Amino acid sequence: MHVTIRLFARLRDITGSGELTREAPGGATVGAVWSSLVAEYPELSPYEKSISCAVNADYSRFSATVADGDEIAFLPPVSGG
Amino acid sequence: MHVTIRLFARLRDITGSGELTREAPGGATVGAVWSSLVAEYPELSPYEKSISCAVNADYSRFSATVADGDEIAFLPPVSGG
Amino acid sequence: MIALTAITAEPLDAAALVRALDITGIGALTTFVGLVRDHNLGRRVMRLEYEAYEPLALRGLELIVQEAAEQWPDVRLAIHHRIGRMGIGEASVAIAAASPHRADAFAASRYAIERIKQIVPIWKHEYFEGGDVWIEGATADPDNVEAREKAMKIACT
Amino acid sequence: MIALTAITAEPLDAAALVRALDITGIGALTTFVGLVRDHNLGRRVMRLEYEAYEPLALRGLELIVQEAAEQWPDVRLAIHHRIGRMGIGEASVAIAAASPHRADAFAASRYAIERIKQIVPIWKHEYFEGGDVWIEGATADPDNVEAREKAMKIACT
Repeated sequence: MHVTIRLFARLRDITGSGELTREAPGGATVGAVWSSLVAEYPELSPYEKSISCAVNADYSRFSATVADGDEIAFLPPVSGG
Repeated sequence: MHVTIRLFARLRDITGSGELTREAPGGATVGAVWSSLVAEYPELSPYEKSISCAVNADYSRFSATVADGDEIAFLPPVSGG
Repeated sequence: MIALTAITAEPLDAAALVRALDITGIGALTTFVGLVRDHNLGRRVMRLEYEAYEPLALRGLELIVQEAAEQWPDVRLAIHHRIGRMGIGEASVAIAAASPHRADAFAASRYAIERIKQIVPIWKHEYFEGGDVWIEGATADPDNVEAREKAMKIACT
Repeated sequence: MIALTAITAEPLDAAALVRALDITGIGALTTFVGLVRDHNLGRRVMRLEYEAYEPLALRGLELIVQEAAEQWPDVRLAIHHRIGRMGIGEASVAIAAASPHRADAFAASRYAIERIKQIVPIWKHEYFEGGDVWIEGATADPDNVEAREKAMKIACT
């Protein structure tokens, strides 16, 4: 299945793109999507402990299962205000 | 000597005037001016414990000595804001 | 440029108060506006009339600005209090605070309104359905250390 | 009528935010505006660029309004956050709170800014003299109870 990955701020700088489309095996979790992304872009690994995630523009968990066509967003620590 | 007495809010309602001119003996204190006023308007006496005073538009004390021509203000508990 | 402190019979404008502040180096701006409420202590309020001992009330506002500057040296504060007749929803007091950091702006603004209610010689005459009454709150002694500490505690903790 | 919550590329207007609030029965109105500062951590800042995950950032602001409504049922809150490029002194965030009583208006306003900094997916790209850096603050987990309690503590005590 295909998932859209959204990346922001420094994560976007690292991958060079705010939106990527990637293959993921059926039943994959958000965490598995992240791990494949880290394998592709090792510079992302320091964010392992600090990122949050969202699925289809709603807050989610790394343990959540993703479905075909989902938009998975990885959110580095925020700095609004 | 003469002093001008300024009264506000309920105190003004009691005396019927926001500004009175009264005689005071030389060396009189603000407290003495207040006491004569209470003698004149007994309805003021409940304010004995709660009023503050000012002399010539600056915060003062009941123990302060007044001078000829001074403006003595008696301030009931405030309620601005 | 409007004055940083004022006792005025004109309607208040919080945005104008903000514009009166120098915002060089500022990261946080707060405003507080007190409005005439339609109810008080179960009474239906029709309008208020505020009376002030004007020169001393202005001095009181200046004293509050000075006290705040001692506590929060980087905060810039402006305070206007309206007097005269006001209808429901009209602003009786407006405070603007500018500060490099938000904690100080909130604290100074809160301190200012608490102190206004403690020491500034302004009195509220409430006209409610069925009568009217002078509201009597705090005793106006600026040297009362306990009162000042109370205001500081509300503002800072 | 402007929206109570917004993520927008347009300049913010705290006075317009206030006008968006229903002030029936209100006695206190507060605003908080965050401005771009000229210095940060000893660096001379030239400008900022804010980026957001817009739909989730808007949801975050709505969540904060809802959290505030649970804690302070009488408070009405409006929050706008700007994104894109901003110069020194421009407003990045504006919050307006209306409440029957001042303590709640101050608390809800303070709570809102603390929560924005905790959970709303917005990022600040700082362009300073000699370089640029993405500012990374808090981890955006709205379910983190400790974070929420921390914001509540700052707001309420």
